[in-house]
Amino acid sequence: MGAGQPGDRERPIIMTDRIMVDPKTTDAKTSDAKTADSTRFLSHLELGEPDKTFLDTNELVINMGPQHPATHGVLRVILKLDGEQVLGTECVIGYLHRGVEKIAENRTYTMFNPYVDRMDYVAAVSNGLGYCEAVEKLLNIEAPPRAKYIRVILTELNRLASHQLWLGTHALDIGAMTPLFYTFRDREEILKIFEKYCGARLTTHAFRIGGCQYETYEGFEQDVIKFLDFAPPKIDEYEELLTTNRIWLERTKNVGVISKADAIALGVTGPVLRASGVKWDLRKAQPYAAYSDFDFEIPIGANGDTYDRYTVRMEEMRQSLRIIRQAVGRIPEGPIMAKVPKVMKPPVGEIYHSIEAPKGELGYFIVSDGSTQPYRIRVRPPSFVNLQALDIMVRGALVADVIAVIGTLDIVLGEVDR
Amino acid sequence: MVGKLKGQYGSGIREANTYLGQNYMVVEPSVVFELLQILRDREQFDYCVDITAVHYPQREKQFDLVWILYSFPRNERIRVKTMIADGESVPSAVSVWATANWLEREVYDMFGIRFDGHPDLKRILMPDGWKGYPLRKDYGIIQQDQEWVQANLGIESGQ
Amino acid sequence: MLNYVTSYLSSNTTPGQAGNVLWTLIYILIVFGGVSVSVIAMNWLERKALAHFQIRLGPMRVGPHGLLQPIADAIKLMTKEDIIPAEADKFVFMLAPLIILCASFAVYIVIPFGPTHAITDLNIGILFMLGVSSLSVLGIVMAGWASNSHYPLIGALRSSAQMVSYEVAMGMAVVSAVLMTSLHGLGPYGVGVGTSGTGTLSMIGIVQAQQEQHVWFLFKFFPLGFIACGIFAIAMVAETNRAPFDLPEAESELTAGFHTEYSGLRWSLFMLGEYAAMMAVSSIAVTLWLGGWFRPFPNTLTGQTWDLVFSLFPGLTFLGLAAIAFVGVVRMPKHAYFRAQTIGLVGFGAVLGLIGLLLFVPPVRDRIQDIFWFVAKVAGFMYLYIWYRATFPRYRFDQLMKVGWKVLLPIGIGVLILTAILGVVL
Amino acid sequence: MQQIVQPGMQPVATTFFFYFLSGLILLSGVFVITCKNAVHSALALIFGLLAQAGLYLMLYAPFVAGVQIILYAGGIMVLFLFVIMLVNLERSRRENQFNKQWLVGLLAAVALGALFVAVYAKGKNLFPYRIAQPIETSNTQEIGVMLYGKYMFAFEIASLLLLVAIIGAVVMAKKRI
Repeated sequence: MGAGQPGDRERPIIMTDRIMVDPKTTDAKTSDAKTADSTRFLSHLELGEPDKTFLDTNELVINMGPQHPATHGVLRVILKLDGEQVLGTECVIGYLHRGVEKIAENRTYTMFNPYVDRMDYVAAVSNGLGYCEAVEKLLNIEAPPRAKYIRVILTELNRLASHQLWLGTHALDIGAMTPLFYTFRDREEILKIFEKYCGARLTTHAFRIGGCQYETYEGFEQDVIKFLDFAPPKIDEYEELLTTNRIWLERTKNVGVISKADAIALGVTGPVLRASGVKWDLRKAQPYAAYSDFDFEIPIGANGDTYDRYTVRMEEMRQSLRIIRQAVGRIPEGPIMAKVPKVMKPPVGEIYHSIEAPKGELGYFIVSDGSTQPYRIRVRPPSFVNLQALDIMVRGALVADVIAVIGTLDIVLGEVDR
Repeated sequence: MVGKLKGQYGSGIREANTYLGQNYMVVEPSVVFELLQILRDREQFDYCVDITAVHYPQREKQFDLVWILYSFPRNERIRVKTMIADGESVPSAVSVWATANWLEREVYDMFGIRFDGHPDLKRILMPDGWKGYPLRKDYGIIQQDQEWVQANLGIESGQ
Repeated sequence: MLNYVTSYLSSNTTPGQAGNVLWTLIYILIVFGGVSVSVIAMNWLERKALAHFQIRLGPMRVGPHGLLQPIADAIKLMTKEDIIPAEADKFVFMLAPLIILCASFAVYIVIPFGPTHAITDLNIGILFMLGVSSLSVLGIVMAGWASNSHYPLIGALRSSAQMVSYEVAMGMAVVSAVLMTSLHGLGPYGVGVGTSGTGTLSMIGIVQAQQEQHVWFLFKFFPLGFIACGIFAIAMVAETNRAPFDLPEAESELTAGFHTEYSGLRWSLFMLGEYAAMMAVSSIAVTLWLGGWFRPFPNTLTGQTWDLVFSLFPGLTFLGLAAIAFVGVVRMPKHAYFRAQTIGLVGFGAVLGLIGLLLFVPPVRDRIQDIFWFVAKVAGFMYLYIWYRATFPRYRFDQLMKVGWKVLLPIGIGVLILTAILGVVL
Repeated sequence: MQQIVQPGMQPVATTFFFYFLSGLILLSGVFVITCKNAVHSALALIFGLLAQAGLYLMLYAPFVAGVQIILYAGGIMVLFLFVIMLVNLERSRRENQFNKQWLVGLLAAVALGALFVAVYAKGKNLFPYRIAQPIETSNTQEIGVMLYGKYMFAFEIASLLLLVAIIGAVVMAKKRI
């Protein structure tokens, strides 16, 4: 930070100590994967010298967040800028850290169940599904088919709700206000179904270990079918507003590109991975719940840019509706709860179970010591891992693209920080 | 696959087993880095799902370090486990999978396990100056770094 | 003295040209008050229209259908604590909103609401307008710099770069309109009549040229005038920093751009200036391309009957508004809680209806007609502003610059050259 | 008072406005050189330029006034401000603003003043008693006719020169073309 920093007349910028400027010459490796040479890809700002001209500009370090309208919560991104061009970023996270994993070690398996809803609070049902299935696996029991179908329906509805929230906020970040209200209007219908089913709208705690706590309410199927007829035209409406909008195309095409190789190396999952052209979805790859019974497509993108991620998610919303339509027509009769001991004492052992949450692979690694409390629960949060890709996606882009990319990664800080 | 690897490393792989349909192997810390690299390059485990640790304070080698790997071509998951003592460090897997960067930082943050060769090993979820590693078993659930809380938040207790 | 007062009324020129200081002052007050009131109305309308675009209701609580919301907001803003950051350059910080306000209000000096309804008619009217509106850049730059903070500075840099570049495209479009005043050719489609006019920069002169040539410049040399108007319409959105070109205020990127550090009254001055500028540039677009104060079809639908029909429009519009208000009264929930609101809406409707009836009185009708058509055309542009805001995502900065320099400017120059060629050839 | 119908602004309080604007120009000129903060200097200069535009208006030269506002106040000075804002003002603020050559400065000022007085005294007869009043309404047209008629060649050369300057600036600032 030399002299002549704009706006820096009186005092130095805080947090410059976190930036480590290493004048390492960047080798011009023309490999497709930026991560191939791992020493080049670091989370801290390891930056080469900017192109020198005699009208050289000074670099500007800007703190985006933790209180910033476009960081979707308390994410702080330190941007190193040359003009408006991003030279590098560093994410500072942990502002919302509540020690969920520590709490788990001090609660019984049943007591911990509601806590998982608080991680990815826009997709609470998915979190609950992953946790319940993981513990069921550890107990070596299986939920009855009726419970599995209810789980699939609610989880897919939740995926829809999560994607709608993503679309609204993402579009708002890019400057389109209207989709936000449209998506919230339609998300409301899903939340109404949740509320009718279990009394809660956001942190639903819909499932229990071994099945579901509640039988479906009267008219559940009708409500869902009503929603299935209601939603497709609304999704078309969002697409009408955005998909072919010239400004939207310019803002999203070739922005935040992440190649297939990079996406795999960075462990990115979910729509972000699929938009890079990897046809991988845990619901197909390792079907859980009742997903093997249903027929659906995995939408993939080609370029791995923001627009592809947008189209992938839009298509995923349609596929979710397709799954729900298949499921709701043939919910089997029968019990909704498996025979679960009153006091859960899973045998000593460990298990890793993951599901396809709206944001990517959500995994639970549970170690049991034979007592009623888990010895260790590790949550593999999709947002946390996906956020790591931010740096590689925005280097060389402009500040406005950083906003777009944060939006397109679809992070929820509750899950990143846990 | 395990047989092949066992032939190569012999005693390096202590155990290779399946529990509840999930494969895992327990290996010596000395061979773990090489093994991870081979798993990626030869066995196509191209996706590192997670890196985490479990603390067993009673044991001599206190920590179980766990790598969960997935192979897209084989559609198969495997867990690689190694046991290390407190203060011992393992080579970083960042050069194998870029995603290991933050995951290893989190393990360091929560357990205090150091990774050799990690580009930027520092706390990720906890504040930089925090003392103690919260996910160790000897760290109480309401325990906190009083000094840090006082200095940075200006309050006596965060609870 | 009385003669002095009434002499202007019987004249057929603007008070400024007539040198009538009293009437000039009255006009200044009327325009200033009128613009301020329209800003308040525009504020309400924008929130309401935007809300209905977005399936919301918008303000509903303060007054019937939130009619008093802008006033409540104004009171809130005026009584709010006025924060000046400790590190700010206080003098420049306080001066900046005033400069923006002055610049946007000064443009109204030359805007002709009617052949006699303008504060004055400057010989260089359009040049004056371009110059004065370019001064508001100064206010923005000052505001951004004086805040001594990063986001405002970036906002100010963006904004000034944006305004300076779009001014060029805007200038090209304006020049082609000015050129049309002196060109009497009819263009390939032969709209209007050919007269030999001399060119003028005066705003009233431009409108009169449209009258003489029997054509709105929008339709002159058919695609050319249309394209020039389009360029101006795009450039004016960028010039006033509105969506989709609202980068200086892009709240998702720069929180609030150059006025991030402002609060209370000073912030409201920025808003006042912004809306006044929006209306000013819309008025200029109307003057240059949409025939200013002329009613639609002044040349084809001529004769006493048509004059009468069109002169009834202002009154009918207000009666229509009153009818809408009364429909609102009928639809009000019948509950004691809403009594005050219902009465208020009845009163509002009654006032609108009375104004409507007043507008049917012949002397008022004849005087007000020009102003009505002018304002109606401006209102169309204002609606476009709201519509843009509800529909478009925001441009990125480099894309914005690309549109300005690589699309609008070349097209503008092309239109200018073609206009000149057509004018000479035809 | 009879009805005034002829076009053209009737001057109001000419003397007052002349001294007002001249005073403003002088005052802002003083501020330009005495302000420690370069941004303040630039702002003072802008006010000076605006006041000058006012003087042009009083001289029945509205076109020049408009161009003055657009080009100087709205264009060039904004660019000036741009540059000034981005440089570090700290150093210049700490530096001593005037160097110690008071005597030379004073002498130069007195000499210039004396020159003005001398020229005014000697050539009093050269100044017209009152300026010819150009017709305000056709002033702009006159300028256009002159630029594209009598002074066409000079005008084109000037524009060519500016074009060269623009290209030069682009070449110097741009890394890759």
